[in-house]
Amino acid sequence: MTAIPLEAFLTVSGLIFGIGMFGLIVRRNLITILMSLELCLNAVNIAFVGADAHLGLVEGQIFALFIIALAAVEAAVGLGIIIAIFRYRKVESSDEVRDMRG
Amino acid sequence: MMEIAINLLIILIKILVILAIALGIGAYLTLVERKVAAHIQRRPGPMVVGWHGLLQPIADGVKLITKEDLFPRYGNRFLYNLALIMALVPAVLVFAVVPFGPTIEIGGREIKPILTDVNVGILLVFGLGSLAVYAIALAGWASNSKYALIGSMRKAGIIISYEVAITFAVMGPLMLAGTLSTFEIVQAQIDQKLWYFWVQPVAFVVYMFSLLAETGRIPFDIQEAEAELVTGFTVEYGGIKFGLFPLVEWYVEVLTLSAIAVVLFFGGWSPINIPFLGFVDPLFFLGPFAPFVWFVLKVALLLLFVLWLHWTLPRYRIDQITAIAWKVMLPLALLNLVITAVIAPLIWR
Amino acid sequence: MFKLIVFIIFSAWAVISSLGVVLFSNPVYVILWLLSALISIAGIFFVAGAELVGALQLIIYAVAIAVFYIFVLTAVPWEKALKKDSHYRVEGVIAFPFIILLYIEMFIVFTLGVMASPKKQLKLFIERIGNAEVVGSILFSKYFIAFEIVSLVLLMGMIGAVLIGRKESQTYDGDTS
Amino acid sequence: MVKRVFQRPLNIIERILFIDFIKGLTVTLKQAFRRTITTHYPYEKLTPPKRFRGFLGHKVIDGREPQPAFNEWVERMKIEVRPGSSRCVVCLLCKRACPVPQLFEIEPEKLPNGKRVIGVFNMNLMLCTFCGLCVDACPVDCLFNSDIHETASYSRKDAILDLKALEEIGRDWQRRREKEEDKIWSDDEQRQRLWYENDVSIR
Repeated sequence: MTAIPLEAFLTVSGLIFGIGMFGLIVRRNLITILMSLELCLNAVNIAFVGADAHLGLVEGQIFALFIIALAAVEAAVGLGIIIAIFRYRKVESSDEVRDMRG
Repeated sequence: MMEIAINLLIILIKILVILAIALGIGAYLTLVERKVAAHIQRRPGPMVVGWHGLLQPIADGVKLITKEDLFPRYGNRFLYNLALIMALVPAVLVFAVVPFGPTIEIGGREIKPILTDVNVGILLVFGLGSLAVYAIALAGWASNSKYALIGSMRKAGIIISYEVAITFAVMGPLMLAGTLSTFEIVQAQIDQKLWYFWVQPVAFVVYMFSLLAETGRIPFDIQEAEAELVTGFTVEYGGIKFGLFPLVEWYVEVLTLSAIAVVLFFGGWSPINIPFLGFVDPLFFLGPFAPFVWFVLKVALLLLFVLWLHWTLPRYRIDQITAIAWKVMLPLALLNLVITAVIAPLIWR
Repeated sequence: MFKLIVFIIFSAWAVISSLGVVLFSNPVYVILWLLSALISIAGIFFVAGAELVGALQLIIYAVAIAVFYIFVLTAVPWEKALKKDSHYRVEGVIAFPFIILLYIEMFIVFTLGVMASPKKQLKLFIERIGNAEVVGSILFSKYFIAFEIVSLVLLMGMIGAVLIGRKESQTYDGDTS
Repeated sequence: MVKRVFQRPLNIIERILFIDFIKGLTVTLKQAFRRTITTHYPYEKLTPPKRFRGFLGHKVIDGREPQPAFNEWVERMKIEVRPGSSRCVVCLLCKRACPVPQLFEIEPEKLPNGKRVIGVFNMNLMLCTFCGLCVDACPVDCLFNSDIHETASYSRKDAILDLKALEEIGRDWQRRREKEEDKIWSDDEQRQRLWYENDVSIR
């Protein structure tokens, strides 16, 4: 029973983080942008837990728990903002929200 | 090598037994429900197929399987079928962490009658159990029907609300047991000579409310609401697909949640309990089978209680249901948690 | 060895699902891919021995958070959204080299970091008393204040979401540009 | 005058201990162990009341015709009286009374001696609402509603009753229920009598 190397965790984490980042850039729809953000947060979680398994600590898992909690907050507030934007401006694409531009 | 093969064989047998229990008993519960409903309404219920309708579930199954498979024209066929799978799989998976009895010895080999004794078993139960909400939301969306969508949205709201309440309700027994593993919780109750029902009646009430709400039983079956929504999210399903949804939602889930309630509050496979003194076992003559019989008996009684409720109470409105969840059940569960934290050292001793 | 195979399966599943999140255009398929990614990541946590985080990932992420998304998806009429193309094509092509650059940077940093990192100090201690207990005890002793602050942030987020998402029928009427 | 009914609000103990909820549960539990009160339909059948409006039929001439109306109508329509066959005098009043007159197809048959007799009497019960207006209109108490209510069949043609079927229903009715006293709703004993006597089969 060999342990999983830290490199494996970091590879998966980095791949998913990059994909999430890419989605953050190319996505047009506000809700799917938020989903890509969730992917990034999950990638960070994988890195934390993998580092834990490598080092034998539990701090990483604690921070993963904090990240999950903050992701819940982020989803709630973000979706609230999206619903508000949709209700008042009737748009749901990120390049149509430009009231600040003047 | 031989060791691994034997272990694999044991796991395979466990999986087969659990599948048989989950789906076979789930199917037969339809007959039980019809009989209970009929006798409460002073009817005999199914009587024709077999002795007192004992073969009725098989006849129903054959009828449903041979029916034509209809599909709404503008629906989404992939999601429509995926919803069914997503309803069936998590509901059956929950049985992996239900302990059926104490450790037994067969041929000099100790076997735990539980598929996997994960040390976060209870969390897994609620995590997997709540995945059913996706099945329902997808079924409603893919059917391309107003009634289905309304029903699925109602169900999603109810599950979100009661998931919070049920999680806080089970925290009380977990605090007393000091572990998250289902097997260990029952063991802790036997060691402390105490069913947690005696010190956690409030948590049990909250748990039962949440059980009824999450499985869509009366009085919380607003997402089905035959009179207004023509059975909600299953409107567009036909044949065996229609048969499987209620099978999963009304029977398999009720079975799993009842089993978890027995594990948490009624000491799993332990006999009748006198608080802090010990156990009285009227079924001692069954020998090594007595724990299993006790477990099945408790689950069956709880299940009959749920059916009995179903045919007694009227239906709540949707706003009343969510108001009960957030305004009554959640504060009650939190209060219970505080009181439990105070009395917990007394029970640990 | 067995563990490694399971880990590879879960990782491949997670990467494919996250590609699906980024590439599919229909929001409902996207949310399904996200759900699949979350479940496979929970599987990775279980393989890595972090059962508590895995179970909480299932409960909080896969059930609570993703259901928010489903709610919003069904609350907002998407006929309008489906007509447009769902991606910025040009920006995607421009961003792609930078993502590759990010990967290269990550690779270098990770290799350097892994070479410098120590090995398994507390492993034996943790295996003796169980993972969830250790996480709990450290969470409520060493990181207690952080935990309380996170709970405060959750409360603020809840209030903020209610305030933002509330339907104010009068205030912004006629204000839409 | 509106009668106002006030319900006493539950007090705190009743709210906490679910008192009325337990009352409801005891009611259903008591009912659950009582005797069942149903009829097992395909094996046991109830007799409908005499005024039940089931399939229509023709009563046959057996000496119990309403007099003097029957003799007057026979004379007026020049009908030949044949005991044992339908009482119909071909007056077409049933067709006139019917809300869906296409339902009836009635034609007399001329005999060589100048008199007439009913030849064709088809009723398409696919169109029938069992309103009973034709029965009220019949001057000689010929057309009537029988108590046959198992009207399902495998073909649409079976829903069209011809003269032979109508007469058969009438004979059966006269044998079984003609002498029964007429009640608005039969008493319990009569209702629970099983309906095994009926031997008419509608094809």
